[in-house]
Amino acid sequence: MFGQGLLKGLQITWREFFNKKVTILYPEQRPPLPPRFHGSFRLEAEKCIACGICVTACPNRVIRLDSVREGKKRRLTYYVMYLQYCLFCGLCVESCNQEALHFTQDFELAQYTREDLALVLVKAPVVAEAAAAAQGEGEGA
Amino acid sequence: MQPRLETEEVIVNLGPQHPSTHGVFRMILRLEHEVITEAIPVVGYLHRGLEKLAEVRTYTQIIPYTDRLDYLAAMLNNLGYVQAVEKLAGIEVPERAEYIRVICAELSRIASHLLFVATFAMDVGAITGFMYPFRDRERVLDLLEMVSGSRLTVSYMRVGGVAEDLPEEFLPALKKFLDDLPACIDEYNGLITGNEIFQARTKYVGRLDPQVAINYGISGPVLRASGVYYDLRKLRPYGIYDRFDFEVPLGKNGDCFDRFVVRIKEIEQSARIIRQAVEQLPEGPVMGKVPKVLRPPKGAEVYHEIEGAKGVLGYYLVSDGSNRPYRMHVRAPSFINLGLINEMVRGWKVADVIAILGSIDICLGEVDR
Amino acid sequence: MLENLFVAIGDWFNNLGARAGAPYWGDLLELVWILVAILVFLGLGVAMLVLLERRVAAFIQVRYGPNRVGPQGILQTIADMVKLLGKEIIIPRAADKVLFLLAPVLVVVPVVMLFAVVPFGKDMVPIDMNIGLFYFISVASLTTIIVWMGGWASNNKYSLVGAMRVVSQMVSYEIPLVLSLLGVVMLVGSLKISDIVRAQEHVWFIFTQPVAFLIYVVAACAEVKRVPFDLVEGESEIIAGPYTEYGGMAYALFMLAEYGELILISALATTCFLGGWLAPFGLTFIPSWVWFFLKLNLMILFFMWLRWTYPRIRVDQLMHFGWKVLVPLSLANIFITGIGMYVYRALGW
Amino acid sequence: MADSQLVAQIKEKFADVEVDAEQRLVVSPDQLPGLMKELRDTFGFDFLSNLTAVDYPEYFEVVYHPCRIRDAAMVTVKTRADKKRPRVPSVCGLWGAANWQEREVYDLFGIVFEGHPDLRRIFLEDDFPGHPLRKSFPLAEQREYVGG
Repeated sequence: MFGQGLLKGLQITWREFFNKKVTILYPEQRPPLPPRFHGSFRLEAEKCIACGICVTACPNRVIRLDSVREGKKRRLTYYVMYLQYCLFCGLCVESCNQEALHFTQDFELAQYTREDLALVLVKAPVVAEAAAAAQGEGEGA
Repeated sequence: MQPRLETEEVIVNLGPQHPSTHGVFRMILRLEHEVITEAIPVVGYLHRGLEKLAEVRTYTQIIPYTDRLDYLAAMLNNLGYVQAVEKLAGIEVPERAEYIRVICAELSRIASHLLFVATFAMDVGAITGFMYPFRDRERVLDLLEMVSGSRLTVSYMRVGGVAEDLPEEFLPALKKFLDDLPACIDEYNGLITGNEIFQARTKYVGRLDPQVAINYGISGPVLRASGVYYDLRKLRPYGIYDRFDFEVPLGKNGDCFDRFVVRIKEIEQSARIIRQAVEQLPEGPVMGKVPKVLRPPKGAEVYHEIEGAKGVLGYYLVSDGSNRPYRMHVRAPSFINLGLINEMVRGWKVADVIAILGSIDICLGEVDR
Repeated sequence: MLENLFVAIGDWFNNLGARAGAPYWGDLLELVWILVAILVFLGLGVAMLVLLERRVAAFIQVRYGPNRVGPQGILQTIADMVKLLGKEIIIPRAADKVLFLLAPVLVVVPVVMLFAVVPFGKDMVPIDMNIGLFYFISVASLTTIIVWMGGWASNNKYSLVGAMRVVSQMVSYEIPLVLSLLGVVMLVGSLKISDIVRAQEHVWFIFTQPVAFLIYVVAACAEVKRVPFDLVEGESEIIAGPYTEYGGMAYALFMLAEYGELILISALATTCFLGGWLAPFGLTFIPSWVWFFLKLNLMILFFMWLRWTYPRIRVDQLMHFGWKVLVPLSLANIFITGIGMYVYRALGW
Repeated sequence: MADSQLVAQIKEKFADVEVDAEQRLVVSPDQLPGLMKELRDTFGFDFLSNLTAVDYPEYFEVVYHPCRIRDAAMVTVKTRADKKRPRVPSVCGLWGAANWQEREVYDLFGIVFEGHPDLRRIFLEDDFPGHPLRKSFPLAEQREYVGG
């Protein structure tokens, strides 16, 4: 009869009223993220040989790196990612042969100013850089 | 003779910022008190010049851009593009990768159709009808996130295979989702499809004649709802779709109601395909032999079509021998399905315009490219 | 003692005046007390209703709803009020300034006026006119013009369409509403609110007039512009109808009026069909006004339940359903009630 | 793409249609309407799937992919327009699908489709200078290219 569908609808909403809720109370409860989650980035500076493959692999030219030549090896001095252009596609992480670049599970990347969006992963102290040219001791954090 | 009431036509702007235009889409409606006399669609607000950009990116770098076409079914866009490049450069894809691609593509189709069920219910006014399909779509997005690392812009497929193999916790979670799906679909049918008010709002509204649909190049669920049997997975099988048996749901009178019901049935069919693909999933590598720098032969050209979530999704690629395509064109189903909106909407009321536009299920990322 | 708590306070005010040798002032004090009671009831009621609606909607949609401001989100509406107070009321450029600002102010007036005839408890009807129901119906239809005025004055195409829908919907659903109440009035024989409630001593009218109750609920839903008839504010079609251009306190006043109307039609439903403040099965140890409050909330929750289940009907279907289904149905109901009463009398009951 | 037997039939019906290596039909602009009408009416290609253009150094090439709903058979038809005055007859009369796709090619390439009912730009604003998908249109690099 006419109302049959209408009553079925009410019955469903009545049942759902008492069902367990699915929403997460965000700041207190954290969403469960899978291990492969594409969040922010971290770089193991010691593994990185500053070859620049990740820079060319990236479609939006997000990564910028400087290095200084020491003998036959190159040492990474500066590594920044302009996350406002990043597609989080993972081509850079995939292209790195030394497996130095990895994703993290951190997804809260919003900043107040545009400058803060630039994620500086390695920044050798300027002083050390000048001295480094002479004999190349340990680089910055 | 009773003097005819002199009514003056009202021109209303629907969009580009409007709650139910599914993106940045604008329609100039010429109204005679609620009845539409003409609808002029205006597109281009989301035009990012993808086809120009693709000419200065390597074949692999274009993959993340294809996610942003129909951002509700990124896996399907990837699948179409990657298969086109494999045809262009003649690359073999291992068995396991083919099956993983089918599983992910059909999951993306389910996510896109679930979103359609949700937004169409809300266009017609059922706010709660929006919430339940969205809750279930979350589970599909979690599965895609488990596999590729991100929910929507997955960039998971690569030329010659897929980025990474399936994680172990993926298959049990997928089986659980497939088992719960029929109960969810019964809930939508109970709450929305069976509802007399919903039927009154959608039955015989915006009827699309099959011949006109074919002539205007309409494809996908909109065409099948008008009773035309045209599904590339069956008629021109690509990849390994010929190994699965599933039906192609068809509508009878091509109205908003049929377009809604056809998509719900397609969700069931996609789940059926996934089940079969999971059973036949072989072991083995997920990446074929692909040269470090992909250089298709000079002058090679390919036009490859797949059955996307919104319709026939085609990629036309021309190679000049370098590692960048000379020309890339995307045949976007939403763009072409939208071409008929003026004729479909004329003569209906404002409320129906929203229902008809919703029933075509366009995605502006694909329309504007 | 709890039973006529409010009536006692009223009398106390009255004798205060009488003892002081100015009975006129006593009555005035009592009236002021009644007015204050109504305004507090309306204010608190609407505040709680807004929160209740959002919580009920959330729970139906498998989510939590506002639960941050105050314990379990109790202070959410107050927070909304403060926010709305802070917002600027933007007047569109070519809007009719006077009408635009007048509409939100005027829209609350009929709502508060209507509370004069709501029977909160045993002999707690603020003004027990002998044409109580008639007064209720006539004042209730005033809001149509005011909302229409608001829509017309905001000089926005969507508002105009919304305003036109208000007029057509409210006018055409006024008739089935009135006709369904006519069935009740025929049984009672008087328009006095307290008589209507007293007539339901033995059996509530929902049982003797089930069809009228159904028609009343559907027509009331349309009167208050709630789903499945919320065309006036059809979000996905015409944004917020006549309320589109309003912001800040102006919008808050419209919302106050909307929820006020919801309380009122639920109050009318309880009075005419659910036996007002009469205790079911004789449980009179619970005060009468508590019973009224419970039944009122029962009806309100029912309207909310409808709102969060159904899609929206289309304008022409609205008219078709109103005129071609509800009106004949209510006329038939009156006809049958008439025959029923005649047979009743003939059998000498 | 299309089976050669079908292409052969078309070939003998239309003498001066070139058929290149992969069974693609290349035809001159003025021959186009005739061939397309033939394809749609006698060969049953009732579904124009794709219509696009490519900017080659010597000429513009407009590419059509009509299909058959019955068995999803597809044929590629190409026509060439010279660079200075790119004009190609419109196929809007045969397929409604061509309407928007021709407007897109006009908008991004500047190829004029004669006989198109309402040839306006579809994506860009009407006074946009030039046609972006032409190779001659500069790809403005607003951010300087950084690194490797």
